[in-house]
Amino acid sequence: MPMFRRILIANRGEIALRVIRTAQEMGIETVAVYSDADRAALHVRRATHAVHLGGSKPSESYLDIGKIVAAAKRTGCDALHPGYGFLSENEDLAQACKDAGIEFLGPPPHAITVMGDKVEARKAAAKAGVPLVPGLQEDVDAARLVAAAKQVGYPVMLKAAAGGGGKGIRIVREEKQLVEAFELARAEARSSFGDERIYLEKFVTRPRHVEIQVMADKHGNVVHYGERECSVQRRHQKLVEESPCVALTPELRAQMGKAACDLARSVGYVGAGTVEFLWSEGRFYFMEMNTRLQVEHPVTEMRYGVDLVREQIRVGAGEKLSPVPEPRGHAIEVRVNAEDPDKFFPSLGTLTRINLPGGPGVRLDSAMYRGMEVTPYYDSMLAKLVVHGADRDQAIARCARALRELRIVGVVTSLPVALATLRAPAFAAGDYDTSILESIDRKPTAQHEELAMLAAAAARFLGAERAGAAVESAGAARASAPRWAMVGRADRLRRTGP
Amino acid sequence: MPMFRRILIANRGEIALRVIRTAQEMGIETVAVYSDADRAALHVRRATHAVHLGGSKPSESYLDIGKIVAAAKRTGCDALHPGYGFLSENEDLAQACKDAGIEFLGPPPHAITVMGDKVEARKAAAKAGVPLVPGLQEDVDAARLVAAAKQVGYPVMLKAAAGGGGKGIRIVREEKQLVEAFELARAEARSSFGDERIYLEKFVTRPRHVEIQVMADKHGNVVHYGERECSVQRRHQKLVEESPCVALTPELRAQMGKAACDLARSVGYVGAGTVEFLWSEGRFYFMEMNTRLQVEHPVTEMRYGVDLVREQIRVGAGEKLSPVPEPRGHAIEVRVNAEDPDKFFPSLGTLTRINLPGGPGVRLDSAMYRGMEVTPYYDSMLAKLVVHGADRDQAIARCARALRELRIVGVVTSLPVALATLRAPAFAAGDYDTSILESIDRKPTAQHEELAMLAAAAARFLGAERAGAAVESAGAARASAPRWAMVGRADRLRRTGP
Amino acid sequence: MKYTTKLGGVEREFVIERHGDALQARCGDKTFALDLRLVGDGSAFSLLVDGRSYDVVADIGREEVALQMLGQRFVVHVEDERERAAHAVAGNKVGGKQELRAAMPGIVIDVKVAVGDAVEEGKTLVVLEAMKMQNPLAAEAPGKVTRILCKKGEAVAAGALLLEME
Amino acid sequence: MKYTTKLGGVEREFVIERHGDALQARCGDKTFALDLRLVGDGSAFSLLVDGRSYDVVADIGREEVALQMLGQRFVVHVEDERERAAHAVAGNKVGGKQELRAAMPGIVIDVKVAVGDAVEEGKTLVVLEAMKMQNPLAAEAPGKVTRILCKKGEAVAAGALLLEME
Repeated sequence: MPMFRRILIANRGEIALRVIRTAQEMGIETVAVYSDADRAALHVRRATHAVHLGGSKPSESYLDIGKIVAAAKRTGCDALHPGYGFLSENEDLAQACKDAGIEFLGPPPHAITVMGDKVEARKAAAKAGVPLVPGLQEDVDAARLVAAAKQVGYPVMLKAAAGGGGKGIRIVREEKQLVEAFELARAEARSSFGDERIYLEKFVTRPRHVEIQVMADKHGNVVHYGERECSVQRRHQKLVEESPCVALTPELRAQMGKAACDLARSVGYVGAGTVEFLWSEGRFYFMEMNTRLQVEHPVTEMRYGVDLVREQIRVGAGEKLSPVPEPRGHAIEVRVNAEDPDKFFPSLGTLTRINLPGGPGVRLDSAMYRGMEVTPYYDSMLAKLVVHGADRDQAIARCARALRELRIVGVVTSLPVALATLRAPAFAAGDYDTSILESIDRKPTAQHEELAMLAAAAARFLGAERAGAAVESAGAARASAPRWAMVGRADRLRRTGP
Repeated sequence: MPMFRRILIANRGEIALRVIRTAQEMGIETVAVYSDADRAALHVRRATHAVHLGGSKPSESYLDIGKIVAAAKRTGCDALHPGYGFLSENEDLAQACKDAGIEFLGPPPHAITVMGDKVEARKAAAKAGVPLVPGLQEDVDAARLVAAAKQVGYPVMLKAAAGGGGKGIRIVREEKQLVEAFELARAEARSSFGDERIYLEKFVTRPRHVEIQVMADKHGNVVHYGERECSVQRRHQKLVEESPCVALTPELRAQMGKAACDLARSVGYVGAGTVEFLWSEGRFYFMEMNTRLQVEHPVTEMRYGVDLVREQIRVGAGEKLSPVPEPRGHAIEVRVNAEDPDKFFPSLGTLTRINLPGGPGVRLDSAMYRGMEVTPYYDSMLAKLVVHGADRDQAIARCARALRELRIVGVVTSLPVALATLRAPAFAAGDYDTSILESIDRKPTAQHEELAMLAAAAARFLGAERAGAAVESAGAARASAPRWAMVGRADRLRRTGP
Repeated sequence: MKYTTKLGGVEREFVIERHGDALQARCGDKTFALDLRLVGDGSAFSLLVDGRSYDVVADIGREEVALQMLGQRFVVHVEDERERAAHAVAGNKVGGKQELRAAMPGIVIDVKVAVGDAVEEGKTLVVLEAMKMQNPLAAEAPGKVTRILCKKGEAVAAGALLLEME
Repeated sequence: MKYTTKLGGVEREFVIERHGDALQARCGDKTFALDLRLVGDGSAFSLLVDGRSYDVVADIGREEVALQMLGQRFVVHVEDERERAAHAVAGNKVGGKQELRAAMPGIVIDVKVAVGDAVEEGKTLVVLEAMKMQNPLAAEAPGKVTRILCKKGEAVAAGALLLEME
């Protein structure tokens, strides 16, 4: 099968740009699709072709399978890359591509379907010999629960099958509370979700989120590129990712890698995928498989010197997997979101100034540009900063250095949270779990606060001097005063009156 | 010896920033020095301290040893990094630092002195067993010339000892022309330079400029990090550098590495240095040794995953060299200069827009920022773009991709020359020498020219529409019209009248 | 000029004066030599304090200066002496009205209070969905809900008044 | 509006018209569907030509538009129909005056011609040192040197008139 001539990218933002970059390096043309809000977006400007889809709401553009496949056909694309999010794990798009004779750069529809269903995915994992959190899922009654809890050991968790996002979970610490807790949980689940199914799982203490990057070709080869540690999360959204994970031994890494490859092989996987595990006290348990490229894939690219999008395209075109290079050093990624660093509240606005970091070991993946509007239609990630160092200490220091170089004006960003994480003793020691963000102290020192107050007074002084100068020199003022005097954003509940 | 507490950086621009970045990552404070023109420069803003030196002319600031050493003492620095250019190869600064008890992050004064003198450097190289271009340098007379020329083989070059920059060179192809040419050359040298000394060298055909990066500690260890190929030059200024050099065999690479280390060892070298060689027809010849960090050192850093500035600081503090990692893939650096791409004529102005490249395998070292003025006081390099790829083809494609992403408005840059070089068949084949830039065709295709004409008409149309809209909406116009309507730069001889 | 700055419950007064090219700041009995230089278009400046260098990005509002420096973001309340005098005259009223406004366009997912409710500081008043996330909007100070101007399921524009408290 | 563009000795006429949101360009018997959108502050725009995407940075002068696109830099001479008509009236004179000006501050290293010299196109007139480099300033067209306003060793300001030719 010859290499593709033209790829449609069914996505936007930095991931669309990411795919365009690799395609361009491979000499493959790209078709960007865009919504009303994205006409001037970087992915549109950097692609070789662009097709307008529709309104700014995702349902009118990036989620419309019919429009996307029609655009791919009309522009003569022979492949389609779904990116992440939007339709990337939608088996209907994969099927529609197949029907249209367009290569979907992801796994076959069947693999998406299996991994998209929690119950099916668990079954597949069990069948492939991948460890699951021990517990009782089926034919649950009080007697079976008591037996199961005794077997896995207390504490245990009772979870509502229809729950999610932390809702409908109850922790039980002793056998004598179990049956009563089960009855209560069942009643609660019935009233909250209209579904009284409850299952039991071992309570995993201090869990870490550790995932394995896999890649499979159409010739039955499956490889993995080690792990990524993604435990720094807020509201189940990853904020800082690193590789390697300090908690893994070489033996455990090999076991997890093998488990991930076995699972991929068992569902006839093709392309890039990620198997997510919970790690706790030296053991690992299957969580789920993401059947697409992850946001944090550059962490792996930096460590292995590999281009995962290139591999996706190559295996999609029927080529065999390239050999996996030896990993080197340590890599860290930080996601920079347009959000209030205290309340993780999205922040909208126009980017009026962007200072990008540079120098050794620094990579930035971003589709932001000066003048860009951050709108409410899409997710709030502005950039991914990825660094590489010879070891973990150097990577952390480098990441902090680069984060200090990165300045974004126009919206409030999560940068200070990331910096505080890198400075936190628990992070530096590598001794952390998915709750780390809750415990990080972000209060500035009194000395820094005094400096900030001095700087604020100085800024006002300078502004006043310039305003004075502006009266004298109208020309100079016109060029600079509006920006300088721009009124600050008001993202908070304001107090009016005195 | 403990690690340094504070380093003064006796330089400006991207190299000062480069050193600040690594120092920051190592937890070491930095003192920037600056001239009048550089008060708002990035190296001043990113350092922990800043000291004003004097006027914008280098002689009043960056070349004033007295002021610089005084600043280092006053701010309590225990080390000084000279960068490249300015005083980086000045033995008096090295000595002044020594006298003041400040560690000079470079070789001892003696090594600088020896390598700074062409005759002494040649002698040192010969003594260390490093191959020199064969010829006759001393006690030159007609009879000895004829004998020497016979020995090295024709063609040969006659060079005026006082010449330079390509002046005073004469190529002789046959023995019967030699004596007459010698008499002519001697007469010419006498009248041109007031110095009739002439020497003979073998004519090196299709030379490539290949250099070896070395590093030495204070414990007698010397290592090298392979080679950089720097043959893409204009006016003896490097424009594109790569590593590895396609022309080297593993044996030759090992020989050159050993020769470079032997030379460094023979002069008691400490820190980072580069030994430059001419390569021709499978053989290599010593050119000179640069006793400092080179502009193009990131090429080596990308391939080896090493931070050379960190190693400089570590060995300066008395630590032993780190092990040299295995090199990986291929790296290319492009220097982006503020200069007319046709005439290599410097271009001055204010940078009004900068779009930086990003994504996998891309590094940018630059001290430019939006609003920066490019002044005539310092050299014209704006940025170094460095890319890494799994192999040479990928590195070339990636470099071209990143160069297309990089946009600088406000001055004219050498970007198009670099892109044309990457596209040139001779470069792609790796079959080039130091004359490559002379032969590269940079004429755009007729199709691209038509597109440019269409785009220019469209830009004018858009400008006119906006001007119309501006009358209707004065507010919008104030924000954007001045920039849009900004009159183009006039760097050229203008024709007035009709 | 004298500036009164407030940050995190701390208040500091700075007197800044120009002496030719040099600037001096005083705060209590401490004196600082300042060197200030605008960078590019003016939303950023380089600040040297006794030779220490700070790279500052500033967003200057009427009452607040939002700063990015030292790897952090600070929102400092600043008044110069004239503004302070004006506020002193207008002040001395007790209490105050709180307004809850939508910082961005979004959809009201839930209204957690009713008119007349007494609420604590930090109590969630309204949940707004924007950018794929649900955002709880909380009370900044204790008070009593006096008006509710939005309802569940409603799409609201940026800046829309959602609720008032006293 | 009709635009006459010149680049590298080639001249092309484009007629650009707006039909609602859509733009159309005609050049001879070829027609292009255009979609133009300013980006950010307006020195850049996104251009779609029949669905092909071009990321263009433009520096628009009175007579010339300097473009960065396709990895190259183009300086295109553009006249709209009004300007062309105006020039046609003013034109028809023969020859013209050439002025050599310093594009940047520098030091005159050498003056290579004398008043009255007839020079070829490309002949170096003055050598100016700036940014550590010597820059030969050459004649853009053949002519005769009529005035020399600088001398060897002199420091000159940006824009200074160095020499005139006819």
